[in-house]
Parts: sequence; C-alpha cells; structure tokens
Amino acid sequence: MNTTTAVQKKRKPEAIGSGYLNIVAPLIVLVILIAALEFFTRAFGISRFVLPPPTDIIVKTISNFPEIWPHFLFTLKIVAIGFMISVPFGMLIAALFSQFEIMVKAISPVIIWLVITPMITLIPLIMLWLGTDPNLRVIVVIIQATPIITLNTLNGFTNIESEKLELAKSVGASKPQTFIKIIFMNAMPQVFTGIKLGCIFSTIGAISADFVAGTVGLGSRIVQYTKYNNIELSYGCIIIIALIGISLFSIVEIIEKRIVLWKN
Amino acid sequence: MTKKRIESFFAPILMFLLIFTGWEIIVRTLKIPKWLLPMPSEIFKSMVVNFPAFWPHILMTIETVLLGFIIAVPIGILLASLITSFKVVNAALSPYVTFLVMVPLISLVPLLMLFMGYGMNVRVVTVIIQSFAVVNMNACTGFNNVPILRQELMQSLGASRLESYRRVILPTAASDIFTGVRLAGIFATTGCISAEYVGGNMGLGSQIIKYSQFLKTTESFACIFYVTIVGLMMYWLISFAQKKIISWKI
Amino acid sequence: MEKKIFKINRISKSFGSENSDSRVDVIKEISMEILEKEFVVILGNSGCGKSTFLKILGGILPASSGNIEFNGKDYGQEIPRDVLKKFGFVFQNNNLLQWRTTEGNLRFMLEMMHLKGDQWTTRIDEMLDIVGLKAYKKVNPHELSGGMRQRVGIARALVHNPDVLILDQPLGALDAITRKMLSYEILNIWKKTQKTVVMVTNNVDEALLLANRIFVLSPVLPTTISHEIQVDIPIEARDENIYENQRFNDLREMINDIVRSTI
Amino acid sequence: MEELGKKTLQEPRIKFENVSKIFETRSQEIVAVKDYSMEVLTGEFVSIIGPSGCGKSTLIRMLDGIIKPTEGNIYLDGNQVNEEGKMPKETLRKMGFIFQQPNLLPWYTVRENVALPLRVFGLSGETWEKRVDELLELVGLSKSGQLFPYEISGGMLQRAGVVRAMVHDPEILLMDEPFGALDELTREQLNMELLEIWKETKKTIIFITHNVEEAVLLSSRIYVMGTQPGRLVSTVNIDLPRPRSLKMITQPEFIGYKQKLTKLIGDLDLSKIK
Repeated sequence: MNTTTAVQKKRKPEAIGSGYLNIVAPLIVLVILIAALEFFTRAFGISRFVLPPPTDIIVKTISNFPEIWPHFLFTLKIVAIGFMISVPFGMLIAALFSQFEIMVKAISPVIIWLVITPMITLIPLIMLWLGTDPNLRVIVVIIQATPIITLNTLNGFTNIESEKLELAKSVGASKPQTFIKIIFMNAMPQVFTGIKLGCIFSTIGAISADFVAGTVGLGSRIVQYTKYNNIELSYGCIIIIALIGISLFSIVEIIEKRIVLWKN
Repeated sequence: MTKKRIESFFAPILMFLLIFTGWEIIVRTLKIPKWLLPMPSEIFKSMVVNFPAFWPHILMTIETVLLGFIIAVPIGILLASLITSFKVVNAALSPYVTFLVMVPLISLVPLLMLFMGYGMNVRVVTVIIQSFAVVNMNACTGFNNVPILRQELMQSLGASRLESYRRVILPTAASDIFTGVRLAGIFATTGCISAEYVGGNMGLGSQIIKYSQFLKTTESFACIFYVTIVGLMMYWLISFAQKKIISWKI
Repeated sequence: MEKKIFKINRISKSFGSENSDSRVDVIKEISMEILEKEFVVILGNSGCGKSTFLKILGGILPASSGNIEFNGKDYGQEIPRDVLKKFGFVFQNNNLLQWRTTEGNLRFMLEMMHLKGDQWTTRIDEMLDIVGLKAYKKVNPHELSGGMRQRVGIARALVHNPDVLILDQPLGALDAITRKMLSYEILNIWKKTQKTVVMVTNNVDEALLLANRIFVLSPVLPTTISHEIQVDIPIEARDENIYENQRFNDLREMINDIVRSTI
Repeated sequence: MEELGKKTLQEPRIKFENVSKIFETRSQEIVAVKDYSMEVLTGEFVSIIGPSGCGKSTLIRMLDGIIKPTEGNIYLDGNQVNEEGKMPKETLRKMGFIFQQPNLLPWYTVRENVALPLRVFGLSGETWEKRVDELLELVGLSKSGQLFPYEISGGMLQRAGVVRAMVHDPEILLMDEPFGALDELTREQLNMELLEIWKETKKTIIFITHNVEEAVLLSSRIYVMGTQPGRLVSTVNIDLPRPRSLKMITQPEFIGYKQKLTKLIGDLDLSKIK
C-alpha cells in the first residue's frame, strides 16, 4: 500500500442541472451578437443593402413605428385568428377519424399528402375564388396549419398503451368516457407537438400570403421597403415577424408546461 | 394479418378515388365554370398535355429543392453536433435553436433578392435557410437525449469523443434527426415555392402565379399537383433513406 | 361452509382468428372455484398466460370458451360492464394516469362508476391513509417512487369498495427490498379489508406469504393448472419471521422443485 | 483463522479509502456517498447491498472512471486511479462493467455488441474473434450472434451484456444489479451461471444488488449500505461452503444470514419511509 503517496484530494462537488448557465449564457450571446454585428458593419463599411448596423435598424424601426403599426396588427390578427381556428379544427378532425380504425387507415395518407402540399400554392386561386379581401388570408393560414395539427393529434390518439385501455375496460368505462378521460389526455404531448408545428406553419402561411398580393401585412411591407431601399425597415419588419412567431410559440409552451406536467 | 395489410393498402386508395370523384361530380352537377374550379379529369389531362411546357419548371423546382435540401441537412446536423458537444455552447445557443425554427425565414427572401438577383442561387439559399433550422433543432434534441447508460458504457471503455459520437450518439439521435429531415423536406418545398412567388419566372411557383393571373385555373392546378408530386417524392426519398439507414428497432 | 364467490368453468382463450396460422392458444380449460374472503395466488413463469387469465377474470378480455359464475350468476364468457364495479384491478406497472394527481387517480374510479358525495371523498382519504400516502395527495405520479406508485395503484383499486381485488403481478417491477415491504403491506390490507383477493406472481416467497391457496400454471402454451397447493400456514405466523417457519420452508422447497422441474 | 492470515499477507486488489461523492443541485448539495472504505482481494466475490439511493452504483462507477470521487482515494493494484482526467485505457481494460439493463446498442447485432469493447480497446486478431465466439457459446448465444437485440428475449439480452463485459478478458467484473429487471426464475438461473463463470475464470467480482438472497448465495462478503448519506453500515462475512447451490436456500444457516441482513436493511428502510 506504500506504492503511492496517498494524497487526499478534494474536488468541487459535481454540478447537476446548472441553472444560471441556462439563463445567463444565452443573454451574453445576444449582447455579444448585437455588439459584434454593430462593430462588424461599421468597421468594415459593409453596405447597408446587405446588412445595416443593428442600432440603425432599431432607431429607424422605432421612429417609423406608427407606419408599421397597422401592418403589425393586421399580420398578428391573421396569424392569431388562423391559428386559433386551426387548433380546434385540426383536433376535431383527428378526434372524429380516430373513432374508426378503417378511417384512420384511409385518411392518414391523405393528411400526409395535405401536409406535404405547400398550401401557399393555393393563394392565387383563393384570391380568384373569394376576392382580394386581405382578411381572407386567414383561410391560407388555416389550410396551412390544420393538416399538421391533425396529423400529430391523430398519432397521439392512436398510440396508446393497451394497459391504459385495459384500465378503462376494467372499470366498465363507456366509449365517450374512455375517449375524454384517457385517450385525449394521454395524447396531450403529441397534441402539443402538433400545435407547436402549427405555430410555425401559421406564421409561414401568413407571410407568404402577404408576399403574393396586397398592400397590407408585414410581408407586403418587407417587399415594399426593399423595393424603395428602406433596408433598415425591412429588417425591422423581419424582427417583428420573428417576435410574433416566438411569442405565439412561447404562449403555447407555457400552456404546455401547465398541462403536460409529467413530461420531465 | 394479411387482411389488415390489404385494408391499409386499399383504404387510402379508395379514399383518394372518393375525393376526386366527389370533386368531379360536384363540379359537373353544379356546372362550375372552368376558371373557377376545374374538374380533376381536366387537371390530369392538362398535366399530360402541357407536360412539355411544364417540364423545365418542374425540373427547376426539383433542382432547387433537392440542392437546397442536400446542403441544409448536413449543415443542420453538423451545427447541432457542435452545439451539443460543449456544455456552455449548448446552454448559450439552445434557445436560439428553437427561435430559428420559429422565425419564418422566408421573410428574408425579398432582401436576399436585393443583393443576389432573381436567379436560382437565391432560391436555393431560401430553401437552405428555411429548412436547416428544423433539422438542427431535432438533431439537438436527439444529441441531448442519449441515455446515460449508453454514455457510461463508452466511458467505461475509455472511448474517445469521436468514437462515442460514431458508435453511440449519432445512431441514438438518428430517429430524431430523421424527424427533422422529414420536416425539412416539407419546409424545403414550401420555401422554394414562396421564393418562386416573389421573383423570377422560373419554377412551378412562378407558373402558378402566371396561370392564375390569366385565369387559366386548370393549368394552375396542374402545376400545384406537380408541386405535390415533388413533395411526395421528397417524402418517399426521406422515408426510403430512413428505412435503409435505421435498420434496427429500439 | 363458506360461500363460493367465483366459479370458473373450463375457460379457454386463443388469440388470432380461427383457422389462421397466427392463431395462438394461450389458456386451455382452466377451472377453479374461489371462496369469499379467500386469498388465491396464481403462480407461473413469464409468458405462460397467467395475466391473460386474470384479465378474463377481471372482465377486460372475453374468454374464447367456458363460462364464469360470479356470486352465483352465470355470465358466460365475459363479465358485463355493470358487474365490474364489484372488482378492483391492480396492474403490473401501476398504470397510473400520469396527468392526474394521487387523489385524481383515485377519483377517476369514482367518476367512472358515478359515485358521488361526501362519503366517497372521505373514502379517498381513508384509502390513502391505509397505504400511508395521505401526505402525497396532491402529488403527480412522476414525483413518486416506484413503490409509492404501486401503493396508489392498490388504493385506487380499493376506493370504490369492491368485493374482489385482482392483482396482476403488482410487485413485479419493484426492487427486491421495496417488494418485500409491499408484500407485507398487501397482507395487512387483506387482513383489514377482508376482500377476496386473486393475485398473479412469479415469486414463490410472495405466494407463500400471502396465499390461502396457490395454483401453479404449466409453463408451456396453452397453459393449464398443473398443481393446486393449500397453504396451511396460520395467519398469525405470517410476518417477518416466516422464514423460520418449518412449514413455510417445506412448502417453498416443494414449489421450487415443481417450478424448476417444468423449465 | 486461515482467512484472516491470508488477508494480511495479500495486498488488496481494490481499495476504497474514505471515498465521498457530493453532487450539487440548484438548491442543495446531495451527499451520494460519505466516507466509504472497502478492500477487495484478488478472486473474491463481494456484494454491496442497500436500499435504493444509497449510492451503491456510484461506488463502482467511481472505480471504473465513469465519475470522479469528490474526496478520498481509490486504488487498483496499489495504484491510485482517481487522478484528474480520463482513466488510462490499460487500467480500464482490467475491468468489465455489467449494467442494470442489458444496455446493448440496438444498431449492432448481438455479436457486434459483444465485440464492442475489443473495437474500442483496439484489440483485433483471430484469438480475440475466437474469444467472442467462445463467450457466445458459453451463454448459449452462438446461434443468435447475427440477430439484433430486439429479436432476442430479456434473459438472453442480459447474458449478452454479461459476456460483453468479459470479452476483453478483464480480471475484475463490476456488476450493477445485473439481473434486477429479470423475472425470478431467469434470475436464479443466471445467478448459478454466474457462479460457474466465477469458479472457472477466477475473476474478482463486485456485485451490486437489492436482493438479500442473491447476495448471500453468491458472495464471500457483503457490504451493507445505508442512505442519506450513502454510507457503510456493516460488513457481513458469508462462511457458507462452496460450491453453492440453490438447495442451500432453505438450510438454516443460509436463512440465518438472510434474516440478519434483512433486519439490517429493514431497519434502515423503515426509518426512511415512515
């Protein structure tokens, strides 16, 4: 036992789940990123057509905010209403089809087909059918977001451990009871995956609809500002769109954390 | 067993037939004008008859989607590998990984066109920025969720980082990565079509706009169906690759 | 002397459609009678079909042939829904609803059986008290340990005051130490509540500690009852010191030999 | 008495000296193991037993370089192994780790899984390949070598996990509740197989378990651990004759040991739960 000098070592306790790191580190990254962009654009004289300095973007966006405001409201309205219709709609379709095994088989490929089809291809046609009222863009959002919500929800409804269904059987639960109290609750994690993807699809749908036609909406603003070389404002609009998407996503995430307690 | 297999094969086919015949019957009985909503039979006919005219655009769209997608997937995976390899970087960047997916990056398209013109490059870039983020996000999830026991197995053998990555981390994350790749396939087609909307006169997206402006709804629909076929092709390609690569079960 | 609560008559079960290659015969003509307030244990290897048998008994699966009499009434091959109120089923891996708290999981039973009123609310507390989890009333399952979860599972099966408690390998997923402790707890619950209990297990010690009668199932499909053993260890002797009991050890050796010889 | 004499002469193969392990969470420090000391001789079969959360698994993970102790020293063959940085491969090669679950990698066949340590340690050549086949044969898996893990049963999977840890011919086997997830009968069978392997190969084994009966049946010595903090409570030498068999389970001597250990653990456990 005398081969080594037995040095008593004392180490720092090992950290698990380093809490502060997860909050502080991203903030530092953000600050560094903005500072670096600022420095980079100014020091190297990068053309403002490629990337204007962040401070210019912020200042110009704020000073032109009254002009952007109605467009912001409009896009927010389209995304929010479209999203809020898509979620229950998509879930309802899934709930109906999940009741019959044969329907699940028949409809699943159709839903995949709908998810794959970029629904924005229908925008010109929708305008043809329903006129150019910008509010109709809600329809674009709905048809873009609904299939992905249905797909995930249907997955959740059909993937359930047989034990859970056995529990329902062992207490003599009726079909509606089993669906509401077991199948639906059990599918919550997948339902939320679908809703989150629905967020993304909704914003994409709204912005692409703006691109195709019209003079309202943040998407159309980007096109306009870019045309008239107001690059800073284009970037400002992009940031606002990003904020809309992120807020929507964050709200869904907060609700998810409240409901899906058991995931982690 | 066999009965079930027959069911899951024929049920969707029947469903599609039902949808198209229903559509056909409605349009015929209500005598809806062609420019408003064409019959499926006319659309299919147009898909065949106008094929020579569509072909360069189909080809262009396929090229753009595939090229962008093929570049985006490795970028997403590589970026995720880097991010998740270092604890601090992982903590610092993980919220941005989600944010990047949440931002409709197609809003950058007009700006990209400003300094890249209306060529194919700009569309490829659009496809890349629209689809790499979702691969990145899912790959990060996969890399971060490697079961501890598997990591410990490699540690107990004193495996190097690269060896652990190759033998354990990458295969474990494979199914999550494929979830991302599948979504990226969808995002790539959507991204490509929106880029074609905004500028230029090549690709199926531009054709859809053109035909609908001239009230040639049948041709418009034919193009949409071709876009769908491109999307389905992507989907099959990805599913095929997944089956080839993930040959094991969990 | 005592009342027969169950009379099971030549129950068989097969899976897969008739005349197809994938058809599997799991159970072949099992018959048994279970007395009121008796503790019956069914012992068998993994994959021998003992859970399937229990699920038929608990009204979850219908039998392919044979008939079940419960409380003197013949229900044929499947126990109807309204009779299931008289049963409490404990699943192999607790099978709690992860979106409900401990209390919510117990309340689930009452909701399903339309049992309302204050007496049932107090009964939830009583049951949680019996399994020693009153302090964990508002806690979600993922925050409980494996042993605690299984106790909630047992409390849930008892909350609607059933006549029969059916336990499907209730301790199989637990570690050895927790398992031992919970087996004593099941014994105590049985003494306290005076229910008829049918339990499936693959652990000989557990079976001997708890059972009045043990049925050993044959390991090859379709399974049948290979042995029936009366456990004549008095209830007073069933405690931590049971391992010193000569009768216990004799029976244990005997059953071990039976079980091993069948592998 | 002879045992005792031997012990003083022989240098311990493995030595834990006042080892502690502390984890730090956001709100508090958790002492997983406190002041643990133990010595294991060459060729011994030693068990560590205790309730869940007593840090038994942490102990062997520290020995195998998976985690580092916060305090104290661990020696293998007289050399300190808990130095900073990664444990050298030569040291790791002396040990084989058997996990609670089979922990096979689903993308490799059974044979590839068993041969994994060879690949990582860079051992190649015909002798090693032959060894893989021999080991598969030993546990009756030679026909299943080309199958994927999902195609074989739980007991078979765990057998593969056991021989994987032995494929690079380690002298020490570290077993973390290896059969805990299996049903009673398979477990009994595997325990007897393990005794057979131990007898033939003369490995040093540290065996972590919850199961008193299993521990008594297999070990020469049992370390009993308590929780909060994880610490050594008692050491029990098992002087039952070898070779051991399942018949012994019902003999009074065996039951005596079992009772003693059950009491030791039961007291600890009850204080924790109530």
